[in-house]
Amino acid sequence: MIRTLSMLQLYLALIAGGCGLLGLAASLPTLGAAPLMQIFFAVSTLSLLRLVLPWPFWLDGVLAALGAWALIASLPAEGLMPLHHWLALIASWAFAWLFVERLAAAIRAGKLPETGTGLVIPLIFGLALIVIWEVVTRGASVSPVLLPAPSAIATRFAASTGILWADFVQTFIKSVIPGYIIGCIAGLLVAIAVDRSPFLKAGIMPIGNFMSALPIIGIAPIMVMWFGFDWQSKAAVVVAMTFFPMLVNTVAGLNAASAIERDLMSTYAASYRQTLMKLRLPAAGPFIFNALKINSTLALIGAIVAEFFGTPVVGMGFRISTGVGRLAIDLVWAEIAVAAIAGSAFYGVIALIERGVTFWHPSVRGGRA
Amino acid sequence: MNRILPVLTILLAIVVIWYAASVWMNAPWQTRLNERADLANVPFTEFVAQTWAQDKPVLPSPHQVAGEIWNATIALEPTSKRSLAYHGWITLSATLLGFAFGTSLGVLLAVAIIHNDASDRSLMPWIIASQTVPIVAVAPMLVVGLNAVGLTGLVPKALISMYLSFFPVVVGMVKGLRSPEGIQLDLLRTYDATPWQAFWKLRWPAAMPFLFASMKVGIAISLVGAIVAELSNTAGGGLGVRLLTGSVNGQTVQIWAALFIAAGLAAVLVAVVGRAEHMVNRRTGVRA
Amino acid sequence: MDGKTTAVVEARNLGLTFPAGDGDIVALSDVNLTIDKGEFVSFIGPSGCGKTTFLRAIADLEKPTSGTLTVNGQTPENARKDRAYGYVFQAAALYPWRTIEDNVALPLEIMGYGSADRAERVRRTLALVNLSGFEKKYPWQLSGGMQQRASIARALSFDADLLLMDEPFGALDEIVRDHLNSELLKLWARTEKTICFVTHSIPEAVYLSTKIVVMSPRPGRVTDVIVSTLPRERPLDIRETPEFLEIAARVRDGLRAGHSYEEVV
Amino acid sequence: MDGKTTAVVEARNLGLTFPAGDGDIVALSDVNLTIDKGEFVSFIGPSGCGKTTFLRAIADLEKPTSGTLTVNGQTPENARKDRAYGYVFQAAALYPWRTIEDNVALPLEIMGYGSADRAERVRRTLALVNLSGFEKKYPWQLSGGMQQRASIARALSFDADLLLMDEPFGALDEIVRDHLNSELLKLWARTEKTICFVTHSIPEAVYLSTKIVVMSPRPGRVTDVIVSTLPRERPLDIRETPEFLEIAARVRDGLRAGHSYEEVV
Amino acid sequence: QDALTLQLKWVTQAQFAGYLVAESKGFYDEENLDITILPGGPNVAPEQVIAGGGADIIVAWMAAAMSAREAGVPLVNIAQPFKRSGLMMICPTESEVTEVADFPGKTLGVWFFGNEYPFFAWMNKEGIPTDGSEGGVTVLQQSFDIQPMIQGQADCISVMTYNEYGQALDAGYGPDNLTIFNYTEMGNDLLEDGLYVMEDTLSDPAKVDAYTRFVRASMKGWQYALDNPDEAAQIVVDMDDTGAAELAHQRYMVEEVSKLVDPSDPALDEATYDRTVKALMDQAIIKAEPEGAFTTAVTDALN
Ligand SMILES: Nc1ncnc2c1ncn2[C@@H]1O[C@H](COP(=O)(O)OP(=O)(O)OP(=O)(O)O)[C@@H](O)[C@H]1O
Ligand SMILES: Nc1ncnc2c1ncn2[C@@H]1O[C@H](COP(=O)(O)OP(=O)(O)OP(=O)(O)O)[C@@H](O)[C@H]1O
Ligand SMILES: Cc1ncc(C[n+]2csc(CCO)c2C)c(N)n1
Ligand SMILES: [Mg+2]
Ligand SMILES: [Mg+2]
Repeated sequence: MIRTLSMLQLYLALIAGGCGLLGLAASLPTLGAAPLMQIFFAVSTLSLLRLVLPWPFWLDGVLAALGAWALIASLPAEGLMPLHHWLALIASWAFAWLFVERLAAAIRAGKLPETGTGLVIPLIFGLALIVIWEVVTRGASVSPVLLPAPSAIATRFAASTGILWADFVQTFIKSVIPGYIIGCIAGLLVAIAVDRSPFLKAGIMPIGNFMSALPIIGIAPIMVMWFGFDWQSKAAVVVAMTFFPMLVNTVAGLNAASAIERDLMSTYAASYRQTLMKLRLPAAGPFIFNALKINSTLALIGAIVAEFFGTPVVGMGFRISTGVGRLAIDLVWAEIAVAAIAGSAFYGVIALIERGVTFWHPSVRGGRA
Repeated sequence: MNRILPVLTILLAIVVIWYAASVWMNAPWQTRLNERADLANVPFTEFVAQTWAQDKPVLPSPHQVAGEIWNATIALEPTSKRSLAYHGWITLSATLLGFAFGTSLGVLLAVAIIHNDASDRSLMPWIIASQTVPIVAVAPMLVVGLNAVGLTGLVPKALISMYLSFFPVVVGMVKGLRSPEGIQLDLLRTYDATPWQAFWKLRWPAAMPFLFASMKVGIAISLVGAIVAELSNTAGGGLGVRLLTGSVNGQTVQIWAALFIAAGLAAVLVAVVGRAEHMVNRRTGVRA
Repeated sequence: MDGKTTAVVEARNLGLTFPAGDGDIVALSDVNLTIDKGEFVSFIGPSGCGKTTFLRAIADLEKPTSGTLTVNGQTPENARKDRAYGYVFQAAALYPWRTIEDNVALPLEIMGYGSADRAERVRRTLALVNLSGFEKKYPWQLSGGMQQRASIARALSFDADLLLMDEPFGALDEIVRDHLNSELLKLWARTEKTICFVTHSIPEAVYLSTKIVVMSPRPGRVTDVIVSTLPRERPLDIRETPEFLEIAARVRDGLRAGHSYEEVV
Repeated sequence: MDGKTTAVVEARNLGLTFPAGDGDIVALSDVNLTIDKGEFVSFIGPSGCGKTTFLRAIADLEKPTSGTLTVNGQTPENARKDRAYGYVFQAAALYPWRTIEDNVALPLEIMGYGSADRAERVRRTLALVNLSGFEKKYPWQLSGGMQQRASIARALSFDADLLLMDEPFGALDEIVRDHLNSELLKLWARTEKTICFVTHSIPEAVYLSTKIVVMSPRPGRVTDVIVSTLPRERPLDIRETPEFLEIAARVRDGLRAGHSYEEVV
Repeated sequence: QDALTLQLKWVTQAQFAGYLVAESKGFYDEENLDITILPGGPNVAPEQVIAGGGADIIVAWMAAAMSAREAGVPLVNIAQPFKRSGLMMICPTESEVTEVADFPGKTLGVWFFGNEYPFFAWMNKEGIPTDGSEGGVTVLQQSFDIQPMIQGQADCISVMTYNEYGQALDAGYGPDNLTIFNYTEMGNDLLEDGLYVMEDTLSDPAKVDAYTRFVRASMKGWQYALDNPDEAAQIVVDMDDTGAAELAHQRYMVEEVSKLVDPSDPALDEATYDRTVKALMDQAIIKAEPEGAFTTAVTDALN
C-alpha cells in the first residue's frame, strides 16, 4: 500500500504512527489515567500497519478527530499537561494533514466529486488550527489575559450575542456599508470622469497612486475631529480608504480593452458613450471587482480603527479598545471573530457576484478563482 | 514636461482648495476666540490670516504643515528625537524588515500552494480571512504577547508589517507561478525536466512581473503595518508614535506633518521597488 | 463590372510611416491604387509588408503620413463616419461577455437599428456563415474557425458596400476555406459589394479576385497589380485550368521578386 | 527506407476521451497506425479532428484512455524519459525572458550538456534555420515566422531521432514556407530521422511525406493512409507533376469524405 | 544591581515626573537599581503588559487594577504616591450645565480603556442612568484631548487637572466660562496612579527589598521634581523619546501634579482604599471584596 502514498504522505504517516508508538510507551506508567488518550496512542501505533495493509484515508480522518477529542477531554484544569500529550498533539495533527493530503489527491484523481468535498478541506484545516490553539493555550497554561482559549472565546461569544450584535450593527451596517458604497461609487465615477480628459488623468493618476499607498488609517483621528463621534466619521474614513483603490483599478480597467476591440468600435463610428457602455466598462469589470474585493477587507479595518479615536459607547472598535483596557480579552477575541466572519462573508459575497458578472473572463472560466 | 504640468496643475488646485477649506473649517473657533478676546470687526484679510495660523487648528494650512515638516527635518539634527527624519528612520527600519519577512513568507506560501494540492485547497480561504482580522485590534495584544516571550523593539513591529504585506505577495505569486501556459509546461515535460528545473527555468521567471507588482503594494502596506504597530508600541518612537502623540495632545499640525512624511516615505519606497523592477527587466530583456 | 465604374478607394503616392524609438518604420511608401466599385481586390505579400496597414488606412484606423487617400470620394474619416465599410480583422475580436448573436448585433445596436430588424439580420447573416444554432453560445465556447466566421457575420450584418477583410480565413482548414471562398464569391456576385481581401494564399487570391495587388516588404510598396482574366462565374475546379495556373505563376513570380530572402519573415 | 525497418510508433485501437462537463469529448477513437523508422508521416484533417491530440499522446502529454501505444517499443512515458523525441508545438512557445540562443539552449541545459557543446549545438541549429545573427535577440524582437523557426531549432538542438511537428509552418507565408519545406526535406534525408508532421496544407503534405494520414472529425478516426509514390529526392517543381497532383487529389477526396460540413470547424 | 522595568500608564509626561527625575538624577543608581521606564499610550494596557511579564512594576489606577485582579492578574498595590484625583468633568457655559441635576439628556465625554470607572461610579452614586435610557446621559468615548468640547460634540468632557484642563485654559476657557466637577472635591475620587506589582513576587524578600528601594528613590524623585519644577519639566522633555512633549505644557503639568502627590508619604490611605473598593462593588465592576490587594510591606520598610 505504500506505493499509493506520495513521499510527503509517507513521512506524515511515519510521524503520526511514530508519535503514537512513543506516546504509548510514555503513557504506560500512568496506564488507565486517561483511557481515551491510551486508545488513541494504541490505534495510532496500529496505523503503522498501513505499510503492509490497505488503510483507507477516512480512517486517518477518524484518527485525527479521535486524537483531538482525547486531547481536549484530558486537558488539565490547571498546570501544564504531561509531556506525552504533546506527542498526541503532533500525531493527531499529522493525521489531520495526512487525511487532507489524501482527500485532495482523491479529488484530483476524480474519485470524489469536487462540489461538497471542496469545502471540507479548508474546514478541516481551520478546525485543526483551532484545536492546536485550544490545546496549546490550555495545555501550556497561557494566561487568558494574553491569549484566551477558543473555548473561552466561544463561551463569551455565546454569552454576549446581544452586545456583539449591537456592535456589529453600529460598525458594519451603519459605518462600513454606507462608506463602502459611497467610496466605491465615487471612485468609479471619478475614474470615468478622469478617463475622458488625458490632462486630468495625467494629473490625478500619479496623485491617486500616491494616495492609495498612503497609510490612510492615519487620517482616522482627523476624520473624528471633522465628522464627529458617531458613524459619520467612520464612514468618512471608509470612504477615504476605498476611494483610491477603486479609482486606480477602474482607470487601469478602462484601458484594458485591447486596441483591436477599440478599432472595431471606431469602424462603427461609435460615440464615446457607446464605446464606454458597450466595450470599456464591461472590459473593466474584472478590475472593478478586484477593487471591490480589496475594499471589502479594507473597509472594515478602517471603521474599526476609526472607532479607536472616539465613538458612542457601542461599536466593534470601541469594544475592542475598552476590552483591552478592562482585560476582557475573551470579549475582544469574540469581536475579532465577528470581524473576521463578517469580513470573510463580505468578501465571499463580492467574489460570488464577481463570478456571475465576469463569467466570461478566463480567470473565472477556468478553475478556482 | 508634459507629464509634470498636469500634476502641477492638480496639485495647485488641491493647495488652493485646501487653503479655502482651512479658512472655512477654522473659522468658527477663530470667531469664538475673537469674541472671547473682545476683538470686534476683525478685517477679513486679517481674519483669514488668523485662521491660517492657529495653534491647534481643525485643518492646518498648507504652509503650517510645510513649516512643521521643514522644522522637524531639515532644521534639526537628524539624531534629535524631535526630528521626523529620526522617527522616519525608525519606522523605515521596521518597514524594511517586515517587508523582507512578508515577501519571503508570501513567496514560500505561494510555492507551497502551487506545488501541493492540499495546501492549495486549505490555505487560500484562511489567508483571505486573515486579512479581515482587524490587525489594529490584535497589534496591542501581539506586542504584549511577543514581549512575554522576550521579543521587543523592532521585531514585533516587523511581524505586524509582515502580517499585512505577505498577503499581496501570496496572491500575486500564486497567480504568477501559475501564469506559464500549458504549452510552456508541456515543453519542459517533453524534456523530462524535474519540478525543480521547471520552477527555476519557467515558473520563477514567468512570475517576476507579478512579484514586482505585488511588492509595490506590499511595501506600501508594510509601512502601514509598521505605523499601526507603533500605535501599540510607543517605546522607541517612530512616525506612528508621532501620529499618536500628536493625536493625544491635539496637535493637528504634528499629525499632518507625520502623515505627509509617511506618505513621502511610501512614495520613495514604491519608487525604489519600481527601480529594481526596471533593472531586472533590463537584465531579462523584457520589452519596455 | 466594367463600363461606368466609380472609384471606391483611390490612393495617390500614399505613404505611411510609424515613428519608432530606433528609426522610423516605413510601412507604406508611394502606393498608387484605384479600386472601382464592385471589384474584388486581393492583397498578397510577405509578412510585414504593409497589407494590414493599407487596409487600416482605408478604414481610418491609421493616418497616412503623405499622399492622398479617398474612400467613396471622401476622406477616410468621413467615410468611416458614414459607416461606409465593414471590417473583418485578422483576429476575430469578439467581445467575450456577449453571446454570438449579441456580438453580431453589436454594430446594429450602435447604428440604431430597430430590434426586430436586428433579430432578422442576425438570423440571416449567421445562417450565411453556417452558424445557426450557435446564437446563444459565448465566443470562447466556439472553435477558432467558428469565431472567425462569427466576426465575418458581424461585418456583413449591416450591409456596407465596402468590405475590408484581413486574412479572414487564416485559421481555417482547406475544406472549410474552399466552402467559405465560394460562399463569399456568391455573396459578392449577388450584392455587387466592393471587397478588399488580404491573404497569404496564392490560390485563394487568384480564385477570388478580379485584381491581385502584390506587395513587397518594407518599405511596403505595390510591386505588381494583376488583373484577372478569369470569368466572374468560378466553379471550384477552375483552379485546375491552365489560365488559373498561369495567373498563379505570375503572382508567385511577383512575390518572389520582392523577397530578398534573408531579411524578411 | 524499406528493408529492415523497425516500428517507432505503434498505435493499436487507440482511443482518447476528454472528460468534459456536458458529455465527454472523444478526440481519438480506434486509431491503428504504425510508423517505421525513417518515415516522414504527415497528418492532415479538419480542425479539431485530433491531430494535435495524437501527437501529444505519442509525446506522453496526454494519456490514451483505451488501446495501446508504444514509442520505440516502450511506453510513451519511458520514451519521454529517454528523451526520445523533439516536439515543435503549434505555437512557438519561446520563453520571453530568454534570448533566442538561450531558448535554443534550454533543452540542452535541462539535459545537462556541457557548456561548450551547448554553444556549438546552438550555433549549428540556428544556422540551419537561417537565424544566425539573431542569437542575442529576444523573441518579441522577431517576426512570427522567425519565432517559429527558433522553436524548430530548439527541437533539433538535441538530436532526437523522432521529430513531432505540429503545424510548424502555419504562420509563414508561402515563399518562406517553400524554403523551409525543402530545408526540412534535406535535413530528413541527411539524418534519417523519423518525422511526424501535422499540416492543413494538402500540397505541403504531399510534397513532404512518405505517408499521409488523413483523419476525420470527432470522434477522430484515421480514414485513409496514403503511401506516397514520389521519389525521396524532391525538387520544388515536382509539385506540378501529374503524380503529385494525383496524390493531392486523393488526399483531397479523403478529406472531403470525412467532412460532414455543418458540424465541424 | 537589580534590574526592574516600570510600565507607565500613559505617554512620557510630567504626570510621571518623579520616576523620570529619579532616573535622570541617578537616584535609582544610588539605590543600586537599574530601572527601565516604558512609556504607555492609548493602546497599551499596563495590566496586560505586567501579566505578560513585560514589566515588574506598573503605574495604574486602582479601579482598573482591581478589575484586572478579578480578571486573573493578581496585582497588589505597593505604594500610592498620588493622594488625590486629578480627574474633572468640565462643561462650557454654552452647554447650560451648572449642577449634576442638569446632566440628564446631555452628552458627556468619557475616557475608556480602563479610565471609565470613576465616572460610572459617580453616575451610579447620583442615580443617573448611562445606558441611554430615559432621564439618563449619553456617553461618548472621548478622544484624549479637548476637541470634543471645542467642536461642540459633547456638552461636558473629562479632563485631568494637569493636562487637558491646561489645554482648555490655553484655548481661552477658564473658571468664568466653565462649570467644573472635580472628583476629589465631590468626594468621588478613586485612587489614581498607584504602583502595582504581581502578587507572587512579594513572597521573595529580595524582590520586596528592590521594590522598597525603588519606591524610596522614586519618592526622592518626586520631592526633587516638586522642589525644582523648571528642571523637572526640562528632564521630562529630554526623556521623551517621541519629541512631542512641550516644555511650557510640562511645566504646567509639574505644577498641577504637585498638588496631587505627597512625596513624603507613599503609603496607601486605607480609608480612600475602602471607599474605592465600595464604589467598585456598588457598581459591580468587581464582584467580591478583594483580598490582599495592597501591602504595606514596602512602605513600612521605607522608614
Ligand atoms: N503600430 C505600429 N507601430 C510600429 N510599427 C508598426 C505598427 N503596425 C505595423 N507596424 C510595422 O509596419 C509594417 C507593416 O505591418 P503590417 O501589419 O501592415 O504587415 P502585414 O503585411 O499585415 O503583415 P502580416 O502578413 O504578418 O499580417 C511591419 O513592419 C510592422 O512591424
Ligand atoms: N484538454 C482538452 N480538454 C477537452 N477537450 C479537448 C482538449 N484538447 C483537445 N480537445 C478536443 O479534442 C478534439 C481534438 O483536438 P485537437 O487539438 O487534437 O485537434 P486538431 O486536429 O489538432 O485541430 P487543429 O487543426 O485546429 O489544431 C477537439 O474537439 C478539441 O476540442
Ligand atoms: C489610556 C488612558 N486613557 C486615559 C487616561 C487618563 N489619563 C490620565 S493622564 C491622561 C492624559 C492626558 O494627560 C489621561 C488621558 C490614561 N491614563 N490612560
Ligand atoms: Mg496583417
Ligand atoms: Mg492542432
